[in-house]
Amino acid sequence: MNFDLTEEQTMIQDSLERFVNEHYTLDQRNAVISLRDGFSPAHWQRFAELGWLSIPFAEDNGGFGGGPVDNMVIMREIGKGLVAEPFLPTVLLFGGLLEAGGRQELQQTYLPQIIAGELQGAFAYLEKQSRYEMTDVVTQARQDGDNWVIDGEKIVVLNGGAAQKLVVLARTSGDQSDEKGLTLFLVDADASGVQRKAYRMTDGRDVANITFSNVVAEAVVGEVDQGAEVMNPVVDSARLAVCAEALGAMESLNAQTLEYLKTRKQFDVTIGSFQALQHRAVDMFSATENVRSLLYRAVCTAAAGHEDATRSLLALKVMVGRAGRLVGGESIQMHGGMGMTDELSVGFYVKRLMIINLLFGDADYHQQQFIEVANAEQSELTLADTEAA
Amino acid sequence: MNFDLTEEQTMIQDSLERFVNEHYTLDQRNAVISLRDGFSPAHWQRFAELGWLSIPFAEDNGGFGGGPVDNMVIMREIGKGLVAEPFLPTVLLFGGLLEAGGRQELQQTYLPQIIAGELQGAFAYLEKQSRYEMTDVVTQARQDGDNWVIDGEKIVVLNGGAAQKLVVLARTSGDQSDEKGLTLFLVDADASGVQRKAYRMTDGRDVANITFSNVVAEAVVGEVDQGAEVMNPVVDSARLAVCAEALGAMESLNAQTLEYLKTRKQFDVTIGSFQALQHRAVDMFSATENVRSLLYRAVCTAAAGHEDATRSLLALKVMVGRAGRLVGGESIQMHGGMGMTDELSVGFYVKRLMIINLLFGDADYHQQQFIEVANAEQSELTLADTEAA
Amino acid sequence: MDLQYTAEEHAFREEVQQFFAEQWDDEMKSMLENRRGTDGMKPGMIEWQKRLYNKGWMAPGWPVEHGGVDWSPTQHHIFNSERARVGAPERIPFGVTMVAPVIYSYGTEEQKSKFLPRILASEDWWCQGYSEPGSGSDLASLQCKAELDGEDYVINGSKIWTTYAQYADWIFCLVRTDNSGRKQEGITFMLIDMNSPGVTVRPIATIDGFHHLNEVFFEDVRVPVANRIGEEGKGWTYAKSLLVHERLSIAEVADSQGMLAKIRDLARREINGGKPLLEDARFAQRLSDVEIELMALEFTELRVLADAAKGVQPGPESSLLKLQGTEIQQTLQELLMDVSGYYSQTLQGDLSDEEFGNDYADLARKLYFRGRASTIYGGSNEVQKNITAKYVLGLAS
Amino acid sequence: MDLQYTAEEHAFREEVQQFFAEQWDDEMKSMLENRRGTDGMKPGMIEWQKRLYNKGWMAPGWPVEHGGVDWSPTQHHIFNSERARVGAPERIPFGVTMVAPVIYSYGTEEQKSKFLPRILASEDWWCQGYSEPGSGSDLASLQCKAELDGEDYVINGSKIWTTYAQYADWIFCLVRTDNSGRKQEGITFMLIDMNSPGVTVRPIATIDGFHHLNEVFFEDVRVPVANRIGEEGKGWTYAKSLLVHERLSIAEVADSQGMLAKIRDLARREINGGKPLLEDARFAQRLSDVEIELMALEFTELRVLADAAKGVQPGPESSLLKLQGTEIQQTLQELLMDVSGYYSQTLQGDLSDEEFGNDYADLARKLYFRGRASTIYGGSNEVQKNITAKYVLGLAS
Repeated sequence: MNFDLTEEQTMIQDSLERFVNEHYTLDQRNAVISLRDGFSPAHWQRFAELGWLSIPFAEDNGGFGGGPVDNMVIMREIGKGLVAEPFLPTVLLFGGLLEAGGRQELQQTYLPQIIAGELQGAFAYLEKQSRYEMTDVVTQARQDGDNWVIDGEKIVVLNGGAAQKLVVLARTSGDQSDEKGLTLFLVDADASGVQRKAYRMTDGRDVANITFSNVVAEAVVGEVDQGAEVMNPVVDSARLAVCAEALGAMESLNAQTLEYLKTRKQFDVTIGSFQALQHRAVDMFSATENVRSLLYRAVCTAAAGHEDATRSLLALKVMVGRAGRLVGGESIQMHGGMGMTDELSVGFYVKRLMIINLLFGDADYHQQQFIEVANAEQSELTLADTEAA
Repeated sequence: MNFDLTEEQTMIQDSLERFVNEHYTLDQRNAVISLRDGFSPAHWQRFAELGWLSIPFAEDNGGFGGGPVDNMVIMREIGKGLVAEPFLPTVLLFGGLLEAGGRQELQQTYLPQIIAGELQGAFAYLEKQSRYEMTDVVTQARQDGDNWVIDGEKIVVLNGGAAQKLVVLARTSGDQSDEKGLTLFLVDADASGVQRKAYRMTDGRDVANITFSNVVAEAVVGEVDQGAEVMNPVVDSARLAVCAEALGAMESLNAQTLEYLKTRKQFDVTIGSFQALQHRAVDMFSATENVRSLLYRAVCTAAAGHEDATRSLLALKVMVGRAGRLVGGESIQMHGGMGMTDELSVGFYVKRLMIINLLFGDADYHQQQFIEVANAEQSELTLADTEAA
Repeated sequence: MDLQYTAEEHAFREEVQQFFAEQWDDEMKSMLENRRGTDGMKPGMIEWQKRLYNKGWMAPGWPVEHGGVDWSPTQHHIFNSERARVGAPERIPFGVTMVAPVIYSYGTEEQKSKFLPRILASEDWWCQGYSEPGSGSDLASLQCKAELDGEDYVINGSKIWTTYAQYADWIFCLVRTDNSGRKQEGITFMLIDMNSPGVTVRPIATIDGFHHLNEVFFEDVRVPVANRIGEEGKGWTYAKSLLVHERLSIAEVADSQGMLAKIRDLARREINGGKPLLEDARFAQRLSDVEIELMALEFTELRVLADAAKGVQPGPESSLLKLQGTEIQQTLQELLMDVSGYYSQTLQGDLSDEEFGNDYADLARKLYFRGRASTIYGGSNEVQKNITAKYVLGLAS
Repeated sequence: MDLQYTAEEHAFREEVQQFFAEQWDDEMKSMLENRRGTDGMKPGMIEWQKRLYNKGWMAPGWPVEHGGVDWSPTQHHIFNSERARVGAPERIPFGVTMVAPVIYSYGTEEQKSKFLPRILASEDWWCQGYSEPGSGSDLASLQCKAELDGEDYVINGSKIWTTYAQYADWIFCLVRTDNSGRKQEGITFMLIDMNSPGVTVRPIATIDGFHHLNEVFFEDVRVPVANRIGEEGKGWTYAKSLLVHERLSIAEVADSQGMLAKIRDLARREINGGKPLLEDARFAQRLSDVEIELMALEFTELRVLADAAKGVQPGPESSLLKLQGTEIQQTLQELLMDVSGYYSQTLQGDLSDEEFGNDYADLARKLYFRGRASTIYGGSNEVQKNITAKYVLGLAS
């Protein structure tokens, strides 16, 4: 049992950290965010050159063959630096789905382009009515000769403005909320009948609402009606990834807040000498360590295919939501008026944590699922066991 | 609009306060508790002489004609002093049911005895399986000629050891949890077939488990199958009363804890000078004031027959449970090791608050009911209303 | 104990209701229900305050001789509850509630006749210059300097967190005229024309996306001695006495009640997994938690009000109004965000509600982020707890 | 990153499991599963510790030459997890875990050979004399006095919160031998025979109804100089170094996991309104809240363990083990009380489970009330937070 990174993982971590230090001051980030798609194509190219875009993909597909730990390493640094480039939507979601879908021709065509930094992708799954139920899908796909034709609307598509290709979740059979009867389609983002309205999330990242009117899909990803089977593990892995990102963001907020507590003076002493603020700083620290521990738990159990992996991931996502809110709230509060401004990065980290809480379902949603999993288990102990001497 | 007591109410309050000051030091209380029935018959006689036992009853029944405010005044002082005498079970529950039942012969026979301090009573409603559902009743009553014959078992009957007469809740029709089909019976506590096992609650008060085997009831209280209609308002009024008692207990814990914070020294300063403890003392104070405000709300709406009375009472009972736990827990914690001992009264107050939380259903139970009532209402505002300038 | 209004109070409530029914009309609503920010807000607020003025209700708390109405505390409460119930805004406080009491209490006759009528008629927009970049909760450490030079003071320094300075005609400031004694001494209360040469306003971008905060710089700004309130060096005393004039409704119970009702309605409408969010167990629990606290706070406010109506000092519970009120507001804002789901973290920008897919989240988000400030400004909740511990609970500092 | 045990660790776990399967037998269970208090506990604990002794596992943390086993941190963890899983008690710590390391680190050869074998074989029962009525969290302010008189020290004073003093043969004490310097100086570490003339034990009645706490009085108690540990005046140093020997499992994760599982089982059995309590939305939420925290704490403990196994200093997260561990325990105790309903506040007395109507509430209540102490003793959680803020987060005190 150990929680150490391999030498390779440490190298990845160090190189990302260096990148962040050089390219992600608040001013630099504001400049990146103000670009057309909310990120820097030059940075993206650099990611490709440094090999980061290849890490999650199998060696057979030209990747590095990384696993949950490698993704964690990358996403934590992305979280620490508030990096805006679309690693999550393009690599983990879009690329992850193409890889998981198992169709060799798609893998061979597109994964190298992703790895080379030449292709931006997105996963279009949310709909106006779906809220956190990913299987609540009314976008329809119907067969028309050899083609699949898609009609419907997707919202809050991450990286939806920049994406050249989309994976679209559509219903091919079943009722509105059935898990069965969903199919994933590869769609060209500029195909006839695709309309995009791009806008921003609060942390500056690019999203789009996309309508599909008689859009002919380029290919089926995976099998017809079996979309959930491809999607679920990819989304679980994305859940892990955003939780690692959240840890990085929380670490940064802790560091910034501690620094402020140690330097900001009021009533002639540093505010960090007030016991009430000290105890709350301990609470922030404690919340952050809880996230780290559950992240290690979820990553290790996922990597080992352990039976506790699902429960661990659900617990993690709940904790990320709750602890993120606590850490974010306290960071703003302890920074006082300055925490309310866009002149510090505190607010942007807080917003990123709030977005991560929402992604793939918020804390309450995941806790409901956790309860179902946890209470389904039978335990074996008797109360006498709890009697200490 | 005012929250003042009348001159009479202030007199009642003062006389109870004097009684507590004279007769309820911790040592005196321990002596009272160690008596056979967990209270002092001499004190009870004094209560009668001072007229306190008459207060809730209608003037027609020889009472003072008091209402919710008067009950609040009495019970709050009882809570402050941790008074052990059975005002709740004998006067408010047993007496309250006889009065609410509306049978003149019972009222005329027994209420004067209660008021004179000559009769101890109890209300037997809980069963092993019922938990907080008061209507979950399997104790059966069947008609046998002119008689009603009762079979079953009741648990945690407050004042069950000392009671000479019981009001027993039994099922006369319907299914196990139906609200309809319940009937209240007056039963002599020494009637043939009644068996009592007396024990104590954690605060030293007397309770009993009582089995009924072919017990012939003395009378029906109210109407057959309509027991819930008699019981519900009486229990609501008892809920209010124990919440007032809780406020008194919380006030006492606040006062004791503040006194300790101001006198106990560690590291050469009073512990009350530590900011973290100060803030927690504010939280205790805040919780106590919340209870007071909701108590005033519930009492005033009950007295006025206001449509908000039910929602207010439910909110109050929830808050009493939550705030009582907070105040109790903090009181022990801030008293340090001393808070763990029976050498201070802190622990007894905490236990009384925990009992009050359970009486007639705990905080979680009441919150569930609150949610149903509150969410049934339709509101009229639009969001634009919430936009301040 | 008794909740009833008197007959007079009932009649007053009817008058208030009638006023809102007539004056809080569609024109007003369309002027003030701008959901995309505060930029269009100024003309609407002035129009609304003029309607209050025309009714004679712009400044009910002022002495009658200056235009006040001599309402009882209960009347203030009734007015405010009805205002919140229909969703009308509160008056912008800086002029009518904050500087005016200082002017009529400590100002010269010239100052009173120059400033009070214009405040009453909403002809001047005021802002407040207390905080400075270095001062935070320790307000008295302020450094913005005023030096006497002939008939003028010359002001140099800056003020921060200045709400709506971008709209303001005047700013009332605490400035330092003496550095030699205790920091509370040597502070002077000054009224400064925002159009004076040397005054510049820098907007502060805030996490809520509204433009409401600013930093105000003073560079050799000349202010006539006639604009000084009272004596030099007594400014701290005047400013503190102003706190007494703070409105009774500091807990904003009525506004929170409106917010809560709205959240419930929206949670009934939002569907997750085929079920209204309102029936989600955890959501329902969280909503009821705060509802119960708000029900308590409502009566805490009424208790304070009842004391005020009797003319006696409010009890210790009054110290909790701001603490609990702001915490409840933040909880409600959080719940509204949670109801909004994904939409709470997306910037609607130019998209119509239809394109965006939601008609309330944009505002919900702004309210949430702006609400973070409520536990920071005006004495952070930490400072409030210190004060309560010391002055209410008697714990040594 | 990897969760797997090595082959050796797997083998060790099997050996531990086999030990518990054989030795934690019905006889042991019936001796120690006494639900009505601690009074019958001593013989059972001694028997259980003798079984550990016979296996050679009574003091695995000691140096091998004194009877220790040189387990790795992971082995300690495995042992403790399996112990908690079957519900066997921890060793009584005062002898084996608390005083013994001081004796083998700072004691004379005579002291080692006199005391250590008897501790190992559970022939002496020890208790701890640190706290005093006036000292509380400020331990170093202790006043119990030892004055040298020929070959003996004469002890006068008292110790409080002395767990199981009523069973003890020996007590180890911090006593004051000098009042002149800093309060941490002038403290001496003393071993005192409880049978010495002048020692009296007063039971302290506690809110949980167990008899575990006592006050111990010393009136002219003569203690041979030979029973002093190390040098006079160095007792504080020895006592502090003892903290290093504190067990790794301070968070008691495994015990809390057992408790949680039991709560879930009972909540499945308890019916309210026709529905198991486990399906009650709020209860399920509260249970899952603490379950998630416990899952986190389990891995925090493993992280500390992994560092210890590598022989490196544990990271800052180790400071959270006690804080979070005790809070989780208290939450679980609270939930168990809530499951017990009315029964949690009734004293079963002489009633059988059948007459009483419940078979676990009596113990639940005792655990709950005793558990209140866990955030007070051994450095209150407030003090823990101060320490964490200062030494881990680097905030000025």
